[in-house]
Amino acid sequence: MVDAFAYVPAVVLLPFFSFLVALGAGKYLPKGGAFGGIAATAGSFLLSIWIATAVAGGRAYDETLYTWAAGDQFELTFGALIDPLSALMLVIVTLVALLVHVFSLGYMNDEGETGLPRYYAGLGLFTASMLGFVVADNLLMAFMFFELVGLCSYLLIGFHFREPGPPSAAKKAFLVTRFGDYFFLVGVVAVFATFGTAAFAGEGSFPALAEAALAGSGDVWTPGGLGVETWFTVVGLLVLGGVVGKSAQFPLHTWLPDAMEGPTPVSALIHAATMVAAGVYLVARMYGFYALTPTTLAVIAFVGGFTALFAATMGVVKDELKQVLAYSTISQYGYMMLALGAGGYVAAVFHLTTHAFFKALLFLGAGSVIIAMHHNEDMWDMGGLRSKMPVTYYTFLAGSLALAGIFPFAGFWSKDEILYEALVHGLNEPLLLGGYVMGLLAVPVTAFYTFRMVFLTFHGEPRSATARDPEPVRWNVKGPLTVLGSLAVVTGFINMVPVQKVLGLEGIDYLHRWLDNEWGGIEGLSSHHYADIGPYSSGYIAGGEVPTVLVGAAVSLGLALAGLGLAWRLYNVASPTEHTAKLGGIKDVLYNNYYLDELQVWIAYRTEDIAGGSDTFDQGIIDGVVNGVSSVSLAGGSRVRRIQTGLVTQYATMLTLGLIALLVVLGLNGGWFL
Amino acid sequence: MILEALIGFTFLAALLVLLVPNEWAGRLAFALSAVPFVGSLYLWSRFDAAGNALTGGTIAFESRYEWVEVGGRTVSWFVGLDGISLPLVVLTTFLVPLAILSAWTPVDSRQSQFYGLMLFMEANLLGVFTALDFFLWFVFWEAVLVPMYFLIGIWGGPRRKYAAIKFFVYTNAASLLMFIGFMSLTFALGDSIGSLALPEITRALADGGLETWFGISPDRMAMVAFLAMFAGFAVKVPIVPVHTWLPDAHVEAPTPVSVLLAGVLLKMGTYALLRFNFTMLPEQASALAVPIAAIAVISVIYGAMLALAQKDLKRIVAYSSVSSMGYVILGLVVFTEYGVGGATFQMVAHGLISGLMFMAVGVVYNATHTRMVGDMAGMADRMPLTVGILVAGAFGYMGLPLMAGFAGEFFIFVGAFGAPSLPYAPVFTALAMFGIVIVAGYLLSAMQKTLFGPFRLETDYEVGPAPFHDVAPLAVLLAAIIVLGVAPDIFFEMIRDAAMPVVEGVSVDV
Amino acid sequence: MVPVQWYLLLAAGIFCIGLFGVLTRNDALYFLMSVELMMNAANINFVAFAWYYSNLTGQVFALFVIALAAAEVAIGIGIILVMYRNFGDIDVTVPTEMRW
Amino acid sequence: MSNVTAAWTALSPALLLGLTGLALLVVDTIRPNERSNTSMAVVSALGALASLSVTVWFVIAGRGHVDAGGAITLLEGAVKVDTLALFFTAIFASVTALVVVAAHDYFHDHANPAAFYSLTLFAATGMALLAVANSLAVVFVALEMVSLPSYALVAFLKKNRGSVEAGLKYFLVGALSSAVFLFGISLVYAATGSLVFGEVASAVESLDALAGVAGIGIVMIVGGVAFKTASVPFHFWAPEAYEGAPAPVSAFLSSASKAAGFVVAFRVFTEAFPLGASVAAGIDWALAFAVVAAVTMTLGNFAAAVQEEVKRMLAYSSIGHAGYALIGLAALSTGSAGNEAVMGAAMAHLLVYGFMNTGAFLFVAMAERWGIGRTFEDYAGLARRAPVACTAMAVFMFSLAGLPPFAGFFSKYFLFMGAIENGFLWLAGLGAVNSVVSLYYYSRVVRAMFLDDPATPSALDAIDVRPTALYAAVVFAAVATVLLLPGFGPVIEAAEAAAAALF
Repeated sequence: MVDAFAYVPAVVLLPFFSFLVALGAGKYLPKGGAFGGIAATAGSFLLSIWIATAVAGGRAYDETLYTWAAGDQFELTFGALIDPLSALMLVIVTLVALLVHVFSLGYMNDEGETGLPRYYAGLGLFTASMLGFVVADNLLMAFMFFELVGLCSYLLIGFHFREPGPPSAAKKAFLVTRFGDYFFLVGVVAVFATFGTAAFAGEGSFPALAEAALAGSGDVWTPGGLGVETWFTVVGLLVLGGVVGKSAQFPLHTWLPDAMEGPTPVSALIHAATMVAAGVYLVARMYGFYALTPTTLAVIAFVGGFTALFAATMGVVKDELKQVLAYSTISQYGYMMLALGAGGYVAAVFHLTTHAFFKALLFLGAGSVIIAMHHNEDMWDMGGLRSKMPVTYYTFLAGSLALAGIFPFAGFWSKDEILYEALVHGLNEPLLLGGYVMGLLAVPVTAFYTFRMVFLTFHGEPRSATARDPEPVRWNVKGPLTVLGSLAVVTGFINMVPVQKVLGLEGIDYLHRWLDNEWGGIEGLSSHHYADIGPYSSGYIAGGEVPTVLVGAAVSLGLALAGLGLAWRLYNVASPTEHTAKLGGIKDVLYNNYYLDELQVWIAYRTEDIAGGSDTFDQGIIDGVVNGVSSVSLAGGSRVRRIQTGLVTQYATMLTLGLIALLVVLGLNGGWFL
Repeated sequence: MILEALIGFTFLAALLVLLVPNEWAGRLAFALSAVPFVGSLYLWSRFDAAGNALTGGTIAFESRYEWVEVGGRTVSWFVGLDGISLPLVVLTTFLVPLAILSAWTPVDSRQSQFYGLMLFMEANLLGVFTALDFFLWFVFWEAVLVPMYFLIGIWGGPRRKYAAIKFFVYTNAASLLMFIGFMSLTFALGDSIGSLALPEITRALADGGLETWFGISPDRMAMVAFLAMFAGFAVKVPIVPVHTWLPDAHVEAPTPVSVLLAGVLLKMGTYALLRFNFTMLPEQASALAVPIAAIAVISVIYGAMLALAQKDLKRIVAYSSVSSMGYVILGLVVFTEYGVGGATFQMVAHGLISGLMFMAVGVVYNATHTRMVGDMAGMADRMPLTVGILVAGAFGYMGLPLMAGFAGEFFIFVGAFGAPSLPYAPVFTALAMFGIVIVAGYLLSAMQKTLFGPFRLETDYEVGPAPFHDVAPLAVLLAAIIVLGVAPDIFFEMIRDAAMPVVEGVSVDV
Repeated sequence: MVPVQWYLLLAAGIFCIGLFGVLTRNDALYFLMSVELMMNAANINFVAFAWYYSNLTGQVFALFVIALAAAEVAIGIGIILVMYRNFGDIDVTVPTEMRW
Repeated sequence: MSNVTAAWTALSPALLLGLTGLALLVVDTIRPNERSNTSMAVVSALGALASLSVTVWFVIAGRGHVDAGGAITLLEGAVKVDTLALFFTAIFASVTALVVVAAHDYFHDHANPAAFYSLTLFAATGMALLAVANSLAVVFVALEMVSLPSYALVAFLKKNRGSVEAGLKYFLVGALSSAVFLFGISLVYAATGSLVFGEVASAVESLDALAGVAGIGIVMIVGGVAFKTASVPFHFWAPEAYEGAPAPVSAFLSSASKAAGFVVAFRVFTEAFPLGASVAAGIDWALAFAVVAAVTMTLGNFAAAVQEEVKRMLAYSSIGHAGYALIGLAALSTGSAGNEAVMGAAMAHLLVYGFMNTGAFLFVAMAERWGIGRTFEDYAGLARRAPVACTAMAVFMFSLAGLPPFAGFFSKYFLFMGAIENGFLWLAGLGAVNSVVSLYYYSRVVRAMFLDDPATPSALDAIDVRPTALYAAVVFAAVATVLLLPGFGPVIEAAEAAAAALF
């Protein structure tokens, strides 16, 4: 049989070709090249499935496919690394991308948008870049596609470039993430300088080398006699910079809400499966390196936990549908970071998976609502859509339940596992425990703003004419919603660890086994290996593991329900009111996102002031000196010419004086007068 | 012979174009300028050099005839190529036809003189990159000034005369400083050299041929000469603080001239730095590594900050060139394979990208007759194709992966970060790398203000899609940038081959 | 028997007198005469030292100088003439149209 | 006997010039009408060219070359024909040819141009004689033979106040200078008892009490040389003379007459006062020349940078170039290997300068012929109406500024190179600074012609004629200026050979 891995490049290239087609011939194609994109992503999806099955068949793939620059110092190469993690991610990305393409038929084409070829070209390139990032077998290649993802987000967020908003949002998205990527790039360079390679997998990979170096065997370059451990921590944090930027972690999260300027399907793609996921995926990808540096892990965990809570609080007061979802995204990725920091590698990947589905679902649902509401996103103009658009409602509800982490929806399982990991590992890790606490506090808030959103949108009385008579949506909207809705319900069951632990049913933690190379994978890239090298030891409360599981689950579920209940009381009424007044002074702070955007704007302005200052300096001082030299010499020239008075007698005088001077000089020099 | 043919043909082409009537000049010049390009491709295909031409590597297409004997030193017509010069020759012959094409629209008077001078300049540039004898090289080096003076002075903007004379005098002063430095060096070499051929001088220096000369000890002499040459070339590059002629020249110069100025002329400076300072006097270079690296970093950051403050699109690109050249200096001074090789690669990459940027800005200017950020908005609405390419080029400038710029910059960074010969290399590198954030800052905000948003134009001109012969060169350049970015090794391989001897310090074989 | 150094001093003295005349007189003719004086100072040297070294070079050359001085005067007078025609004066400080 | 005649033929370049001068007088007496202008020009041009070709032939044949039996001396060693002499004779002859050809158009409406041609030729004869002089006596006679016609030439336009003023100033300063020069000679004679270079040299070896006398004399001779070469402090005549004189005369003086001054300097100071002996006697004339050179180039260039009139700018620039050429004497150091190089470079520079500077002044002559003004502004947009001539002028300007691909580049840079080789870095550096300044003002001319627009559309209507001979002269000078770059090899080699013969 033909080798599935032979088609790994095809997975990446198919969407790329759809990009070329849409760009080149899109305007001659039906639906502006949509079908090309759908076909390409469908193809990639199928191939990914096939590859996943191949991995399940006990095989893995790690090949260098193309040498970018063959130096003697380092070889810079492109390659594909297929292990359980990347295989899973491939399936997720391709699936979401496919559904988004289909949905776009309804959201873009049917809405009569212009510039569709550009749109589908962007989607295609976006998907291709993300897939390239997923299969990357070394840090440099990962960085390259990471950057291309950034470019695509710029292009798609700024899709409506004729309006003032989107271009500025796009600029902000690229700039903020670029700021993070700066540290990432320094990290990449540092990795090369330190290890001479950036490969993820294998004996010669930099995690392996790092492990060896820490074990004392094998030496690596470190700047200025820095300790190996310290230096690895620095490198890890540098790479983390890119993650914080792309995965919109505090303090570089500000670009993400603005990114809502982009078309809704794009938001779905960005948030669920591609750009924002990329950051977390990167950490998971090189987890073998991070696991070696406890400090980094602790920082990751704390930042993640903080971001989870911090973003959730901001989601509470937003009025636009997509804004709420945006902050929920930030918050959810905070959870994933918390998991990774807490050594919950599997938990993070788990949440990445479930979140991919339910967040895509929520965004597409929101898109469907937005279609219905004629692109009015204000939830206060909605209400009572439940009866008008049942499909959207029930799928959206499923997604919301998952997001809120209500048993037994997908989100519950993954979030619960994250908190569990954070708890058991955090008991003797203060920083980690802090992350856990914040994560826990975020649970009710999440549930609250989620259902505030649901109730305001679908329940109660319609609060506007359009809400009374919304525009119907077609199959191309409902289809994807249905698929994702069902996934949001069931995905959780791939990894029912609590059930396993409580009931002692062995082997239903499929994801664990999957990521543990139980079926196949690459040595050194398995969860238990990470657990081995990881710094954490588990502690339990309430005596023993099972109680801990139960308590943890109960607490988080209880908090979630509490939040839901509050939302129910406040907003599940015929004509809800804002209630934000109760928040008092905090309200404004939350409305203004803790004034972080203002802070960044302030920084930008100060930078421009410095630039202006240096420009004045350049023109005034530096160039002034240059021009000054010329004017001084000209002035000197006009002094000199005055010697030529025109009076011949004075000429004779000066001539004589000159001659005498010459005589004196030579006389003294030669000593004639002695 | 083939190199003589190449240069000679270009000179004759210049002469011919000077004589034809204006209305033909553009097309004829374009047709003629295609020939050197094809020729350089042929050179590429037949390229068989190994190692660095100055350090005893085999020189491709070498040819040498004695010319003048002065003071016991022979000056000869001595040309040849190695892995460092060939890419620059190809770059030159590739950019000139495109620049000529981009001149069809803006240049509307005295065309035959314009295109003749362009070709005359190309011939001299080819000479600069192929000459292997100091005086021959210096002849071409100085001869480039003459056409440039006219090109800026006649067809330039409102302050063209000021810009032209500033460029002319400033760079010439620098050349004189460099000349004195280098000449003292050669005379301090005494009888260990019998000619001014660069390979011979390099070898003599490597063999420690410097003698005490009028009471100047060899080390002192080498250091003084290094400083004089560095200062002289720094003006050409240009690096802070001797850069101020560049923005003026760029802003006043017509588009095609800016293209060549940024694309090729600046590379003369870095090329000379590599050939003279870093190949001939590596010890001094690494002794001064820290100050030079500091200057490089300052050029990067300061140039970027200046670009951030500009309102004129051309000025923005001009200052960002200063910034990019800083990377090149950093790459050169670290003496690693990726550093020096990357610097050379970056010369080519930046040549293409800055050429593209200036060309694209020029196309916009042809339509709007303004380059001020405040004067226009939403150009993407009226000239989508041009803007699309402009955006692509801008991202190339920001170092987007899989475009040439990223390759060059990454090579430099990865070569510089762990460089053993440069103290605090990681710090310098990391500081310099911050340039990629600032460049994104000013390019993105400039694009947002001018290209996107609702269409608005202060000057009253009808803006429509640009003519084919304006957009075609942009597309070609973009394609070249992407090809180089995806497959840098097509140049980087030969560059490494020629750069390694420099890295290892001048080797003493032959 | 006068020692030769005295001739040297005499010549120098005459030369300085002539130079003084050149520097102080604005009249073109005085100027000419002063120059003649300086030249003759040189002649004194030539003749004196021709005698001192007892070779004829100096004496012969002195004759040449006298002839050349005459030629120079001839040219000079001519120029002074046209000057008078154009400027109506032979004061050498009058023509100052060209300067700086 | 035949030996003697053979020796005499060595003087034929000078003799040819002189005979042509006489022939011109004859022609003038035969055809004293205004149409004689052409025939005069033709005759004198032919004479100059004949002399030039003979000279070149001698150089190629190696006449007087060290390898071919060495220099040829006549008249008890008072006259000496060697490569140096031939080299400079070539300069004089070619400049003369250019000038007389150009003069044909310049004086087309002059009442009686005959005098001009004969005076020019006689002056040229004097220069040729100067080149072969091997005795201070001959030097002085020849010098006067150059000067006296020059005075007359400068004041040639008798009804033109400028010309007369220039002539007067030139004459007065010249008379004074030659008096100083003569007194200097007399002092040297007093100290050494001879006028023939060789004997003077041997006497300088053994100066005792008379060192001071000789020293004063030598400095005064330096002064005389400075006058001829228009160097500080004897330069005062130059700006006025060049500005006021008819442009062809300016060309002649600033190129040929200056070169004549240098040939004297080179010969006298290397053969009569060998550096080693002089320095031993406490007479470091190289120092004097270094001072003079430095001051001269600086003064000339900086003053030229701020002129309004092109002609006067050229006058100052020619002072500046005198400063460059003086490096050839200033940058000498006893027994240094680089002496030939630097002095040869100076000679080569003078040759190249002969073409480019003459060309520049002849272009000014053309402008005067057209009757457009004298200032930079008046040249604005000239290239539109006279592209060929302006291109030639641009060539001269850039070549004077020392830019490739023109001969001035090589000569100037070899000069600096020689200075550096002898360790005179400061002189080279100063020269560099000055040539930057010079680049500024030379490019002002180019800028006016090519970059600026005419003040008024009708400003250039004055250009109605195409003076053929002037064009021919200018274009020829330009071509020579360009071709001397690739053909620089023979020039510099001849120059270095000439210099080598002196040490």
